[in-house]
Amino acid sequence: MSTPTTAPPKLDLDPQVVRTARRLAALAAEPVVRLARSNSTVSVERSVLRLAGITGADGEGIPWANRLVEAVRDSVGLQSGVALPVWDALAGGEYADLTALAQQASAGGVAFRLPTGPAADRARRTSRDAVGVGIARIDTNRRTRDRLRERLGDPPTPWVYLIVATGDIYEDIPQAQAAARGGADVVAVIRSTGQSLLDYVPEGATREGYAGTYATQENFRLMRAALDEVSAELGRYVRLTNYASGLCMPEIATLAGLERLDMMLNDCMYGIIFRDINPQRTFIDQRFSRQIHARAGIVINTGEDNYLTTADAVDAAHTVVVSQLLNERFAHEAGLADDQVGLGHAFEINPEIPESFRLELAHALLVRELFPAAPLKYMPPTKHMTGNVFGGYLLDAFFNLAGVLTGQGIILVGMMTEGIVTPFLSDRDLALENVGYVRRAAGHLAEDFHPPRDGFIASRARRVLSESVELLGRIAADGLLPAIADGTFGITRRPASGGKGLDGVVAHAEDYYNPATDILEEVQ
Amino acid sequence: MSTPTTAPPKLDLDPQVVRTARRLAALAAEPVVRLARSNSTVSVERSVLRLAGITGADGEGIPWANRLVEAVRDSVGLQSGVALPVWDALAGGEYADLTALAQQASAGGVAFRLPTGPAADRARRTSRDAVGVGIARIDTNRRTRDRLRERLGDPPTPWVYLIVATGDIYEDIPQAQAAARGGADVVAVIRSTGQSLLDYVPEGATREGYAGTYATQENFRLMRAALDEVSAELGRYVRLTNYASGLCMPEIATLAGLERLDMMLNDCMYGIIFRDINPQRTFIDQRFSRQIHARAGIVINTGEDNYLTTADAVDAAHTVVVSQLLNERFAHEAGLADDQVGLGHAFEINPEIPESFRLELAHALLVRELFPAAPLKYMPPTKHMTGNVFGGYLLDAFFNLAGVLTGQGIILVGMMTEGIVTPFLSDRDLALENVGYVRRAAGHLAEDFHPPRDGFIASRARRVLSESVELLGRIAADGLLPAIADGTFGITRRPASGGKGLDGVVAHAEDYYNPATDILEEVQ
Amino acid sequence: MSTPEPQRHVRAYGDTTGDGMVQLSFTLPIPNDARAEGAAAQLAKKMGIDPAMVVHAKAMGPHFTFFVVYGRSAVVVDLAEVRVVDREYPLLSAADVNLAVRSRLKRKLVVLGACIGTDAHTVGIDAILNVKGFAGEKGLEYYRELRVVNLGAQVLVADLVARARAEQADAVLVSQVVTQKDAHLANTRELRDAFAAAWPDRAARPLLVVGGPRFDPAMTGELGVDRIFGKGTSPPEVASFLVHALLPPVAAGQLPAVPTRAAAVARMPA
Amino acid sequence: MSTPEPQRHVRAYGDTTGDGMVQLSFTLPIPNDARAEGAAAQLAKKMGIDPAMVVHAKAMGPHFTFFVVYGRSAVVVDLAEVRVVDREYPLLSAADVNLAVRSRLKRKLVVLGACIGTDAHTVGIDAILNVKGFAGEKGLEYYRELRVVNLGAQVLVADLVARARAEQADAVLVSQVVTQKDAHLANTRELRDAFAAAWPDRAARPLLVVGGPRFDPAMTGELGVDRIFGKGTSPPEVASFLVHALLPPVAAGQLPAVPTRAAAVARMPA
Ligand code: B12
Ligand code: B12
Ligand SMILES: Cc1ncc(COP(=O)(O)O)c(C=O)c1O
Ligand SMILES: Cc1ncc(COP(=O)(O)O)c(C=O)c1O
Repeated sequence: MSTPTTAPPKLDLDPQVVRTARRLAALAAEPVVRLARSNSTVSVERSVLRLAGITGADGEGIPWANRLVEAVRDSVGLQSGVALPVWDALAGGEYADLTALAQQASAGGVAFRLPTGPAADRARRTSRDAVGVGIARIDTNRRTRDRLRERLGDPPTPWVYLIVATGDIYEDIPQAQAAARGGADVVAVIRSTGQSLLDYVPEGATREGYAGTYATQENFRLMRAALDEVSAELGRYVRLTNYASGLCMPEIATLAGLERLDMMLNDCMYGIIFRDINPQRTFIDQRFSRQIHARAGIVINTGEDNYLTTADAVDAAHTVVVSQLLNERFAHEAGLADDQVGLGHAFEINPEIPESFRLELAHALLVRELFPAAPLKYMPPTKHMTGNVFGGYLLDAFFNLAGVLTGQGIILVGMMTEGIVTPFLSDRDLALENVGYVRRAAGHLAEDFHPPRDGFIASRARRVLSESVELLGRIAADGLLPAIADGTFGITRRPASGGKGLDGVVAHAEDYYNPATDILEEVQ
Repeated sequence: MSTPTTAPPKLDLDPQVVRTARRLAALAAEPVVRLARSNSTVSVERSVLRLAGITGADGEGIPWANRLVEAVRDSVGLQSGVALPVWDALAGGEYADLTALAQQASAGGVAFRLPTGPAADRARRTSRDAVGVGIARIDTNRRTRDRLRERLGDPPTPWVYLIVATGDIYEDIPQAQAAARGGADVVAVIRSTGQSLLDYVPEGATREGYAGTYATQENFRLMRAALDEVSAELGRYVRLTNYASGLCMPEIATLAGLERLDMMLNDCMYGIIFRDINPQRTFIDQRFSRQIHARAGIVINTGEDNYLTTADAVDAAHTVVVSQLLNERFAHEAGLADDQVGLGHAFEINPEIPESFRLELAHALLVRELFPAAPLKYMPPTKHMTGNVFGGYLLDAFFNLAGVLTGQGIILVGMMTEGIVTPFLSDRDLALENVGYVRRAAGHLAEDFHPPRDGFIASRARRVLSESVELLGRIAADGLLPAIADGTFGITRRPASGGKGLDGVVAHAEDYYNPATDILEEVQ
Repeated sequence: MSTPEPQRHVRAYGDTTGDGMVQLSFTLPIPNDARAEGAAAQLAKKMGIDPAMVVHAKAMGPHFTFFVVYGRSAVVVDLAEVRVVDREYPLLSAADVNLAVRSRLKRKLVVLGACIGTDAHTVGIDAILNVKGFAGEKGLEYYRELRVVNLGAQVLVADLVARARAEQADAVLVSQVVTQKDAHLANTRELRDAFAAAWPDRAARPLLVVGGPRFDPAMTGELGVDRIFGKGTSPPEVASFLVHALLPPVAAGQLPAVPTRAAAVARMPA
Repeated sequence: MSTPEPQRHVRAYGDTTGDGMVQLSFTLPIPNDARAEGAAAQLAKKMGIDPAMVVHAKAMGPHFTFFVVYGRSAVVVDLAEVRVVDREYPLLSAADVNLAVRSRLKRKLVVLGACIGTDAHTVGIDAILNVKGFAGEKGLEYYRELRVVNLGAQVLVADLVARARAEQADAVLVSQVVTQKDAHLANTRELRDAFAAAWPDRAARPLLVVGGPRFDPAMTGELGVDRIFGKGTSPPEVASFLVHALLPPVAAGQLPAVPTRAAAVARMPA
C-alpha cells in the first residue's frame, strides 16, 4: 500500500499490552505453523503443476492438474510431493509436456515411481526449473503492476472497493468498468456460491454462476485486461480482487499471481468457520497461498468481518482483534510484508443501540492503531441492512464516515440493497455517490476528531484490547485448534478433524520436495 | 427553552469582537426601532380589536376586524389608533359588542369621532379592560403550557421539528399526529402560498390551500387540540408552530397567543426580502408581534436560513450572522428573553465543494457560540436537494449530524423529496427514522469533536465573524433601510418605499393610544 | 381526511387520500441523452403512472442511465382480493408443544434441518433450530420432545433424503437464502422431486418445510412443499405448525399411538 | 452482456440485460397487519411487476403503512416511440442574438418576465433574466438588444396583460415552481386564456413562454403556450428561441423591418 497511515495516534494504547498481545499471538500460532510446514495438500501439489505450466481440463471439466495429482496419489502417493514422480516421469522424454503427461496418466497409462539418488536430483532440478518459469511470470507481473502504478498513479486512501456479482463474466466486465469510471479503486469479483467447496478450479470464461462468478484463470485474465483498459482511460491503476479461499486456496493464489490480480481475500480461518472446511487443510493451504501472495506483491484481505455476521459485533469485538493478530502472525511467517496484510473488520453493530456509531469508531480506531502499517479492509454493514433501502443508504454513509474519520486503508462501500439482492448496477453507482460525498464533504474532519483519553471511545477501545489479550492467553495455553472447535470465532464450532477436505492432506515424507516452496523460501 | 446549552465553547471567539458586533447591531437597529415606536399599521390596530374579542367575517370572508378598522380609517383616520374611536362608539351602549359594531360600521351606519377629555379617558380605560381579557387569555395559555410541559416533560435537544403542508387541515391533523408519534417534538403547519400577501386573516377551518394550509384561528385551535391529545398519549409536550409573517404578522401573533401556539416563525426582514412587503410596514408589524410573543411565552424563529436559498451559503455566511444580531436586538427591544429567540440558520453549502461539511460545522458552531442561550433553529438543505432522493436522504443525515455535533436547539428535519414535492407522509416518517438514527448512533459524539484552534473550522468561523463585524459597521454608518435597498440580504434589493402594504402604515398622532402596547409595555 | 377504518378499495397515498402517489427507480440500458427522460416516462406510463415526473436522470457510464420517477398510479387495491396465509393453527408455548408430542406421539418427534444447494447461509435455519433461537424465542433444540438434527450448509439433496430415512425424520426443514436466478425455487423443486421419488406414498414421506427471507408463503402449492416460512419467522411458529400438521387432532377420549400424515396431506393442495 | 448501441426495445436493467428489475415505494392507507404485504404485492402486480418482492413494510401510526418493493417489470420500452422536444433552432451566443435583433428587428426586443399566481419562487426566472444568470451563462438582461422587464413574484395575470400591452412586449416569460394540486397547470391555462382574450388576433399577441422545474416541455399544445422550458434551462437556450420564434428567417437579400409573428404561429400545434 503506497499511502501508509501517518496520523498521530489518538488512543494512547499501552505499548506493553500491545507487545503482550503480539507475543501471545505468536505463541498460539506456533503449533499450527509447524503443522503447515510438515504437511501438504492436493491443492498445494496442483499449484506446483500450475506454476510449471499445466493448463486445460478433461471432457468433464476436471483440470489436468487434478487428474495428474490423482494419478500420482493413486500410484506412489503424495507424501514426497508431486514434483519428484512427475518430473521423473517427464525425464524419459516420452511426453511432450505436463498436460500430455496428465492426459496419459489419467488414462492409466503412466507408471510413476518415486525417484531416488541422481534421478531424484534431476527431478528436483528440472521441476525447479519448470516452476521457475511460473515464478518468473509472477515476478514480471509484479514489476508490471509497479510500473503501471507508477505511471498511472495510486489513488488516495481510503481506497474504494466495490464488488460485482452477476455470475456472468461478460456482464461483470461492463459493470466493473462502470464502477471504475464511477470511482472504484478496487473491483472484486465475487465467486459463485458453490465454488469454495469444489476441489478443482473450473476452466475458461464462465457465464453461469449463482450470486457470483466462478474464479477461473480465463475470467481473471479477461477482467484484468478490462481493468487495464479502463485504468489507462482514467489515469489511475484500478485493482482487481478475487478470493484465494476454499478448497483451492493455493491454486487460486497461484492463478492470481499468474494473471496479475492485485488483492486477494485470504484468511487463515474463514474457510473453516464459514465453509466447514477442515481446519488442518485450511492452515496448510493458507501458508502456501500466502507465500505466493508475498512473492506476487499481492495484498491479502482477511475475513474477520464475517464473524460479526454470526456473532454480535459488540460482544465479539475482541474475537476480531484476536483473529487479526493471528492472521498477522501467519502472514508474517509466510513472508508477507506489513503493507500486504489487509486485515478485515466491519461496521456491524446493531444501529438500534445507543452510541452505536461511537462504538464503531472505537473499534475501527483500535484496529487502525494496533496495525498502523496494514492496509486495513473495512467492511460495511450487512447484517442490519433490511429491505428499507433508504435506511440502508444512510447506514452506509455513516460507515463511510467512520472509514474517513479513522483512516481506514480500503473501504468496501456498502450497497443499499444488501438485505435484498446482489447489487444492481445502480446500487453500485449510488454507493459511489455516497462515498464520494462523504469523502469530499468530511475532507480532513479526522483533524477535528479527538476522543478524550478517558472518554467513551478510548475506554471502549482499551476494554476490547484487554479482552483480546485475555482470550489470546487462553488460546496460547489451550491451543488454537481446540479454540476453533469450541466456537470461539463466529460462534461456530469446528472440530479439528471435521469438515471437508481432510482427505486432501498428506504428511511430508522425509524426501518431500516442493520446488515452489523451495524457490519461495529461498528468496525470503 | 428548557435545555440551555452548557457545553464549553470550542471556538475561542474573541469576546471583544463579539461585544463590538452587538454594539454595532444596536446602533444599526436604533433608527428602525424609533420608526416602529412612532407608527402603527392596520394589522396592529386589528390586533387590538382581536385581543378585545372581535371574531367572524362578512359574507365575502373579510373579517369584521378588517371591516371595522377600514370604517374607522375612512371616517376619522387611524392616526390616534383604533381604540379611541371604537370604544368611544361603544360607550353609548348601542352595540352589543365589537362584532355588532363592526357590522353596523361596515354598513356605513356608525359615525365615529375622536374623543377627547373624559370621553377619551373613558375610551382608553374601557378599551384597556377589553384588551385585558385577551391578554389574560394569553397569560392563561402560557401557564397552561408551563403546566403541561412540567407534567408531560420536555424532550432533550435538539428538538425535532417537522412540517405538514397538505393544504387541508383535516389531512394535516392525522399527519401531524403521525409525525409526533414518529418522534417530532415540534410540528409546523406551513401556510398556503398566497396567504402572506393577504391583508386579512381568513376565518374558520380550511381545506383548500396550495402547498400549505391557511393560518386561521380555527385551524390553530384544531391543531393544538390534536397535538394536546397526542402529547398526552406520548407523555411529551409536542409544540405547534405557525407563521407570524406577511401582512398580518401582528394579528397572527395575537391568534397564536390566544390559541396557545408554542413557536412562531417571525423575522424582522423575511417579509421584505422574500415577499416584497414594504420595509417600514414590516418593521412596525414585527415589533408589535414580538411584544405579543414575549407575553405569550412563544419562542420565535427567525428566517436567516432563507438568505442562503438565493445567495451562496459560503459567500453570504456573514449576512446570516449580521441578520441574527439584528433580529436579536429587535427581539430584546420588544421584550423577548434570550430563550425565546430562536435564531435561524441553515445547512445550504453546495455539497460538491471540498470540505463542505466542515464549513457547515464552522458556521453552525459560530452561531451556537455567538448565541449560547438561544434555542437555535437549524434548517436542512433545500437548495441543493435534487430529484435524487437517495442522495437527498444522505445529505439530510449529514445535516442531522451537524445539528448533533454543534448542539443546535431545534432541527428542522429535511425531506428527501425537498427538490420535488411538498412532503409525503412517508417522507416525514423516513426523515424521523433518519434523525432518530443519527441522534441515537452519534450520541455524545460532540465530546469527541474538538476543532483545533488554528485549524480549518476555527479559522473559518473567525473569518465569518470578522466579515460580519465589518458589514455591521457599514450598516450602522449608512442605515439599515439603505442596506436592504442595496440587496445586502439574500441578494434581493428592496427600496424603503417599495413593496406591498405601505398604505397600511400610519404615523402616530400625539394622542395615539394602543391599549395592547400599553399593557404589554407596562409589565416589561 | 384519512379514515380510521380502511375501505375495501384503496390507492397509494402521498399526502392526500386518493392521490395515488408512488416513487419508482430503475435503470435503462440507454445513454443519458435527449431521449432518455422520455424513455423513462414511457416506462412509468406503461406501468400506469400518469402523470409521471422524471425527477432524476443520471448517466452511469456511456451505456446506462438511472432514473427516479414520482407520479400517480392508477392502481386501486382491492383489499378483499388479498390472499393471506393465515396461521390456521394455535401458537403453542414450548411446554404445550412438548406436552402434545409426549401425549399424542408418545416418542420424540424427529426434525432434520439443512441448507441445500450451494447456499451457506445458516444463520436463518440456526435461528429456528439452535437453542439460542431468534428475537428472544428459543429454537427447536430447546424443546425436550423434539430431536433436532441440524446438518448445516451446502447439503446435497440426495444426502438429505438418505439422512431423513436413516433418522426416520418426521419433518425436514430446509433453508434457502440465496435467490439469485431463482436458485431457491429451483432447489426447492429438486427437493420436492427427490422426496417424492423416495417416498412414492405421500402420506409416508416426512413433512417438507422450507424457509428463507425471500420466499412467498403462498407458494406451497406451486412448489409442492407442506409449508413455507418467510422473513422474521419465529421458532414457536414452526414448532406449533409441526404439532398441527404431524399430530392428529385429539378426538375426545381417543389418542392414536402413531401419527398418520393423512391429516396433513388432506390439507394440501393437489 | 450490455450492447454499446442500445436496441430499439429495452427493459429495465438490474444487473442482467432483460431482467426488468425496478424499485418501487409507496404508502397505503391501511394498518401494517397480516394483509398489508399482500395488498402491497397486489398493487405492484397491478403495475405489472411480477414477481414482486415486498422487502419492507413499516407502520406509520395505526392507519398507514409504507412499503418498498423490488421486482421485475414486464414493460418493454420502445425507444422509437419516445417523443423528444428537440431544439429545432441553433444555440446562439449573446453576440449573435444581439446581431440578429439589431439587424432583423431594428429595435430592442422587449421581454417581460414574472411569476404568476401565488408563486414566490423567483430564483428560476431570475436565473434566466438577471445578469448573474445560471451555471456560468449570463441572463437576458446582459443582452444589449433585449429590453428586460422583470416584474418579480405573485403578479396577477390581469396586471401582466396590462403591463405587456403597456410595454409592447414581444415575449412574456412566466415561471411556475409550485406544482401542488397542479397549480402550475391551472395558472398557465389562466394565462393563456387571458392573453387570448386580450389579443384575439393570435399573430399579434406576445409570445408566451413558460418555465419551471416540473413542467413537461412536450405539453405546449395542451397548455396553449408557445414554448415550455423545464429544469436546468440555460439563458442562451431561451434567447435563441426568442430569436428563432420572433424574427423571420433571413431570406436572401430581404430583411423585414418589423417582425411578424406569423412564422411562430404557423409552427404551433392547432
Ligand atoms: C450473514 C450473511 C452471510 C454470512 C453467512 C454466515 C452464515 N454462517 O450463515 C457470510 C458472510 C458467510 C455470507 C456469505 C455470502 N453471502 Co451472504 N449474507 C448475509 C446477510 C448479511 C445476513 C443473512 C442473515 O444471517 N440473516 C439473519 C437471519 C436470521 O435471517 P433469515 O436468513 O432471513 O432467516 C429468518 C427467516 O428467513 C426464516 N428462515 C430462514 N431459513 C429458514 C428455514 C426454515 C425451515 C424456516 C422455518 C424458517 C427459515 O427464519 C429466520 C428467522 O426469522 C445477508 C444480507 C442481509 N442483510 O440479509 C447476506 C446475503 C443473504 N448474502 C448474499 C450472498 C450473495 C452471499 C455470498 C454468496 C456472496 C459471495 N458470492 O461471496 C456469500 C457466500 C455464501 C454462500 N455460499 O451461500 C446475498 C444473497 C442475494 C440473493 N438474494 O440471492 C445477501 C442477501 C447479500 C446481498 N445483498 O448480496 N453471507
Ligand atoms: C429557494 C426555494 C424557496 C425560497 C424562494 C426564494 C426566492 N426568492 O425564489 C423560499 C425560502 C422563499 C421558499 C419558500 C417557499 N417554498 Co420553496 N423552494 C425553494 C427551493 C429550495 C429551490 C428552488 C430554486 O430556487 N431552485 C433553483 C432554480 C434556479 O431552479 P428552477 O426554479 O427549477 O429554475 C430553472 C428552471 O426550472 C427554469 N425555469 C424556471 N422558471 C422559468 C421560467 C422561464 C420563462 C424559463 C424559460 C425557464 C424557467 O430555468 C431555471 C434555471 O435553469 C425548492 C426545493 C428545490 N430544491 O428545488 C423549494 C420548493 C420549490 N418550495 C416549495 C414550497 C412549497 C415553498 C413554500 C410554498 C412553502 C411554504 N408554504 O411556506 C414557500 C412559499 C413560497 C411561495 N409563496 O411560493 C416546494 C414546491 C412544492 C411543489 N412542487 O409544489 C419546493 C419544491 C420544496 C418542497 N419540496 O416542498 N422556497
Ligand atoms: C476471507 C474470505 N474468503 C472468501 C469469502 C467468500 O466466500 P467464498 O469462499 O464462498 O467465495 C469471503 C467473503 O466474505 C471472505 O471474507
Ligand atoms: C420567517 C419566515 N416567515 C415566513 C415563512 C413562510 O412563508 P410565508 O410567509 O409565505 O408563509 C418562512 C419560511 O421559510 C420564514 O422563514
